[in-house]
Amino acid sequence: MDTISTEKKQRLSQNWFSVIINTYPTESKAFFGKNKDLFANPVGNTIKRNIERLTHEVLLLDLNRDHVKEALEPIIRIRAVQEFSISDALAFIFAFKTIFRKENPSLSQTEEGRLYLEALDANIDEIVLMALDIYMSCKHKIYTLRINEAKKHVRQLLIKKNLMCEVPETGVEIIR
Amino acid sequence: MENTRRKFLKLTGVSVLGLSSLSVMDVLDAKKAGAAADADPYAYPEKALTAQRWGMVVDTRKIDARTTKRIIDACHTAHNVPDFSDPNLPGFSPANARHTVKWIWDETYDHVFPEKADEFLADRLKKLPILTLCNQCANPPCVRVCPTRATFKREDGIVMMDFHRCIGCRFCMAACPYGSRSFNFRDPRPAIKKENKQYPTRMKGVVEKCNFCEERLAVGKQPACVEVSNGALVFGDLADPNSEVRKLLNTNYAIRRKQSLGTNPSVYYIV
Amino acid sequence: MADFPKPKEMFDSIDYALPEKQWEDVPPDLSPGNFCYPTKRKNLEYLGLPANKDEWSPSDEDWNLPDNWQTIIHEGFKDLLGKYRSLKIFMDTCVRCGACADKCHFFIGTGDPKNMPVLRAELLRSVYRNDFTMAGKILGSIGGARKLTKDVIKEWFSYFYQCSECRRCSVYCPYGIDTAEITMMGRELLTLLGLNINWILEPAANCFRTGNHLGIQPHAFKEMVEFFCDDIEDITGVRVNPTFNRKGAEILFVTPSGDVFADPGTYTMMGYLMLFEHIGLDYTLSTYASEGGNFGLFTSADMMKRLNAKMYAESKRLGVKWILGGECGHMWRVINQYMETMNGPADFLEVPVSPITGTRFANAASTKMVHIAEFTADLIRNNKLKLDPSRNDKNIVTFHDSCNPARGMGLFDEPRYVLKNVCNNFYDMPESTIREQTFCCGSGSGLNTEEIMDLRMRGGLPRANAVQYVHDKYGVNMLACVCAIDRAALPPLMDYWVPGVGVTGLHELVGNALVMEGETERTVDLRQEPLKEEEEDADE
Amino acid sequence: MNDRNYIIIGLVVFFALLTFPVWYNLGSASSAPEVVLTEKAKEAKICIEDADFMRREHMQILNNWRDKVVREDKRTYSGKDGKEYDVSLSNTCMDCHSNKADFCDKCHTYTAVDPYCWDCHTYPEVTK
Amino acid sequence: MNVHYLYSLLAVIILGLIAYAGSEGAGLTWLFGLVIPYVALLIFIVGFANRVWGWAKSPVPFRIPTTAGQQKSLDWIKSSSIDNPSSTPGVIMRMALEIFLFRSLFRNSRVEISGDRLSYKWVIWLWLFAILFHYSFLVVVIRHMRFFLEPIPFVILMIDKVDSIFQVGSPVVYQSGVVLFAAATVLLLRRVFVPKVNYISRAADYFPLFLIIGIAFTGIVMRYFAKVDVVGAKELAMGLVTFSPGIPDASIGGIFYAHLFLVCVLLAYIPFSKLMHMGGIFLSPTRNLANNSRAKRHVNPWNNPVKVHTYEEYEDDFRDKMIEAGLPVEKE
Repeated sequence: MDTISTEKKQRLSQNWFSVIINTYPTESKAFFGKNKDLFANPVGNTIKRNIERLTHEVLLLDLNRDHVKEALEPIIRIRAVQEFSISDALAFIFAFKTIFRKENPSLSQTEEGRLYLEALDANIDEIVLMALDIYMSCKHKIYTLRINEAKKHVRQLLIKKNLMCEVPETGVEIIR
Repeated sequence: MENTRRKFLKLTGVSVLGLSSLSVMDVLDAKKAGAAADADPYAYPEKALTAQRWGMVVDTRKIDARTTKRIIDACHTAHNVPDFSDPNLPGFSPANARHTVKWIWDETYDHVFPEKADEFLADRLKKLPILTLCNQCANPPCVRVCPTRATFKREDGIVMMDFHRCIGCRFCMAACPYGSRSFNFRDPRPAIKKENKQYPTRMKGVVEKCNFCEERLAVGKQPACVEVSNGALVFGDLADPNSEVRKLLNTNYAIRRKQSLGTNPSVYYIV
Repeated sequence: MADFPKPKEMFDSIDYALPEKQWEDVPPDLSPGNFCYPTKRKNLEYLGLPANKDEWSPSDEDWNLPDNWQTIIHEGFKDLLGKYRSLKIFMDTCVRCGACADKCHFFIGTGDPKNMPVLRAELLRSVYRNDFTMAGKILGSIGGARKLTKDVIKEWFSYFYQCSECRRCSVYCPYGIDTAEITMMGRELLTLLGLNINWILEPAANCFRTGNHLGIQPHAFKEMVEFFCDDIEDITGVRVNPTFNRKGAEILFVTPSGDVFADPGTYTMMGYLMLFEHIGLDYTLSTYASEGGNFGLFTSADMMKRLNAKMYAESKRLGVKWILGGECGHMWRVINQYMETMNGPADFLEVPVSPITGTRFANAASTKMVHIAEFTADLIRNNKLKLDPSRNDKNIVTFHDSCNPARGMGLFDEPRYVLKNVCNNFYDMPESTIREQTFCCGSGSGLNTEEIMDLRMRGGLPRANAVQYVHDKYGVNMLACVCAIDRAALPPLMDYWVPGVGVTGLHELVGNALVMEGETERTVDLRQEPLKEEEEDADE
Repeated sequence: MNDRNYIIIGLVVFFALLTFPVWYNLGSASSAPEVVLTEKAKEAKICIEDADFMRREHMQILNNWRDKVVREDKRTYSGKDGKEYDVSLSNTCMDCHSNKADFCDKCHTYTAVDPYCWDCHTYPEVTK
Repeated sequence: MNVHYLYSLLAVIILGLIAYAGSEGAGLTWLFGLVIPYVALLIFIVGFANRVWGWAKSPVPFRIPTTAGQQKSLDWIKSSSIDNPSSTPGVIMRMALEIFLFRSLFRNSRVEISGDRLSYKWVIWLWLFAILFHYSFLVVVIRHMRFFLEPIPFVILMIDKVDSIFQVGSPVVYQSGVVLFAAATVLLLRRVFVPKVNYISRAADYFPLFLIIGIAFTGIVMRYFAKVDVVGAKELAMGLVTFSPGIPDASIGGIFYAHLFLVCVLLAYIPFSKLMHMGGIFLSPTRNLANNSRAKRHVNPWNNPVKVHTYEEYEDDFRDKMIEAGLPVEKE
């Protein structure tokens, strides 16, 4: 099965890409999916570029975790800050199982093919787990950023040192 | 999306139908009010001369300078061909004096038949004025290059020009290996000495050439040049073995211009 | 995205369009994380704005609007239409051509169609048609009109606080329709109902009282600046001596308080101080007008005017000749487009003339306020500064055009000129992402609050993506800017999308490169980090 | 506001342009031209088709005529009255309607129609 | 599914049929030929003036041009005098480019990577069809002046001649009509098929497009297919503009009244619709002002008086702390 043609790979990644893009509202779907401007459409272009790499990696039965991570991370990074729940954000990865089977319907009829499918499914499961890690690290990052930002405003410290005063709670009189 | 599209097309279709039905109604009205719509009101003229492939034989033996001039005059008068050589015409300058328009003209043998201009050519031929005109090729290169189909080949073999359509691009002039086409660099009207009211003129920027007098054939007349040639020019159907041209070619040795180019001219020369 | 398809359905739906609702029928997402915290009552009251309730949350079902809320909005709208021709024109002329649709960084990052500028404006426009036009009254929803309901108010709140007023859409609009203007009007209307966000009104209230957003009291302000002086002495061996509230100084220097207060703005502040000391500028800082930034711009014209008034008042009191302004985005939009109109005429000031070069700033002849980038560019041009750009060699720099100085002023070449003179490695980002087409940091107009960090990351993605490009291509590791909000908002943005890229103000780099009179040899930069990375390695 | 003056001027200019035909035609109201028929035409009573049809369709007919003659060599047209006509602008139409200036040009000038027929085709000259 | 275009399409068809049936069937030619045109023009003029005056009544309190180029600051920095004008000539230039060439719309570009280089592509389709649409419409309108002027001025004749320069057919084909019809159709299809534009489009967006397509369609039909009496049409038009209205004796043709009626609907519709952008574009404050408010004072007529926090109040709040910190104070 290492002889999957480039053409087929393209089709697989194109379908996978469509699955992701279909998780967005109709109006943005067309924008994310079709606009090829690297800078005007970073979401679509990043996903497209990396899903191609990911397709290539997932089909190699001997999974190279570093390569997978490189391709997976930019996609998850984007989806982690969009309005998805974690399951919604990562569900697209599982879809590859179906995509691949639809593209290769006869594979399950031979013993060799079944073995390949099994291995592929295992790959996908592993990728999902990796995605989960990445997703969590992204979320973690966001929280860190939020905390840092809050910390940066060291107002509490200043207030403690009596360097700063706040607007009093009953400020109505002051206005007059 | 698919849904939207279909519904859109359907509705647009209906509306276009709706709106165009208005126009259809009007057209029908017009038809009813106007011509009898059932029959084609247009017909071929009854008296017309017809052929499968018109052709001409030029018998150079019977031609001298006087005949030549008579023939050229007859043709150019009949078709309102302008003569730009008059220095009194508006727009004339020595530089454009050679912007001549010609449908039929005389040339020397070596110009007409460069392939056959042998070293020791008969003296007679060297001096002979040879009438030259559009060859009405069976395989006309000018037709192929015309972008507006202003030049086209009729079923009877005549290579025709629709002056209405000519945009003056002059591709046909470049394509014609015989130089049979002329361009009106200036307004031709003032350069027409005696206007033939029966035939239109051309306008500036239009190409023109011999049309085998198709307008005369339509009324049952021989071409103007043939009529005044005293038998030096013979005109007829090349596809008909009994025609006069075929008889003539049967009994005489005749040549055609630049045959090697494969244009298949319809004008033969008996030398 | 509640009814999100599961993998199988997703695959089946590749060529299938989900049933669409039209935008009027899609409610805004007001779940936590998708809205800025509403303002506290005390801020509204302190500023004398309508305040109707105590603690509330946009995620509440019922917002407890005042009984006559419809009248309030209607009258407020009418008032604004009478005051602003821009609003009327922008309500009437949009043809919905869609040119702006994909120009908004929030749309690009979120894909939410209501973030298309045309729809953001349409939120207001639909109500305008219903209330103020004949066609809307007759044709109703067919004419694109809709009744003002509580849901519409929620929608306004959601989307007018998802616009950073960056004006990028306005550049592409054939009629110059400026969504920033529309957002300001929308927010002003919401404020009439007491609906505003804390991140805007608290700084505004603080600024009103103490002169700066952070509520720093005068003595603390002075102390903070003196800390910088100590740091500068440590780094350069030169003691700088800024003055405060000094009458008779030639120039009043005003900068956003973020520069006094938050990294990396503080380094920029150090840069200013070093520069002024070096050229011997006769200037003073003010604790009263200690804020250049103006959160009033994000609330209403009146609030903007109230906060801005201090600059002229203080310059008049101190008797300075003119005002020099630090690096700040919305501060400069206000100065360039509003200040003199609101609080002028500034006839007690003189047309700014650089005391060092003698250059007369004719472009500031009326406002009497000069941008520090203009000022420094002029100094460099006249060879008044001794610069050693190699001190910035570890920085490979690109420049982020902050929205307000870019599209509300046109400050493009001055900072670039300065940058090219103070550092050796400068690369611009691709042209469709800089200058007048620059992408917003995603946190402007009072949105740089931590509770919407996800949204900020989405909105900043287009900017980060362009930085990523020069980061990959030229190894860019420093993003320079001339805006305090940028200096606060870009570090987390870079941290998330392009780790390894730092953020700096223009004058931090100037401070690094500036060879001051009597300075000792520098080994560290203003951040107290080694000047060269190799040295760091050697130390270890 | 001084820009209101500009706005008013702008509006006035716009409306003046818009109503330009009113000013332009002021006092020179001319009625639609009447076509003049030659004696010959009057006698014939009917053209190749009836007058109303000719009024609307003559340009189309001429366009058809030229294609028929030049490209298909069909030179005879059976008119409504059953009569056969030679398909020719100069020889048939202008034979009857020999008064080009009064017959053709009047309406053509009135409606700014400038056919290029006469660039090549001849018409009977007016003898004054 | 956005069904708004259905309303618009149906409305235009019904309007067309009303006029056709009304004139042809019911013989109401006086209504469609004389009364409605006058009424429509009146509505247009009053409505247009009213709308523009409504704009004029509101002041421009602030100078808020969108600056799309380098400001004028130091002498040696080249400023962008058109995209960021600092003076009236620059503004006039900017407005002219905006109005005549749709400059802002032209700014659209797309970036793609080819190899390791960036390439910029103009995404000019919207601009192209918009400009084709507007200019062909303008030519069509000017060309129609031949029906309203007698004698016809040379300029109109020239434009007419140029517009039919290819001399195709008889009556000769006007390019402008074909282009108008095609460009309007493209703009319509764009609204239907481009998802994001479809999403923002409402009946008010489709109606004018269908109306203009309908006008172009009826115009083309009556010129080339179901011909009408042109002399009659001009007679009617001349009657209208010389205020001696009358219906010519000979029937002009129902399709003419449909055409005329749709034009009247368009005229009357303009003041109440987005088509007012033809006036609005002149008054957009982000385009028609110079970016010079730092150099020249701009006056706001309603400059609201506001409550400010004065220095005195400030010092009262913090006097002790200021003195302690060694900051100068006004009152000891």
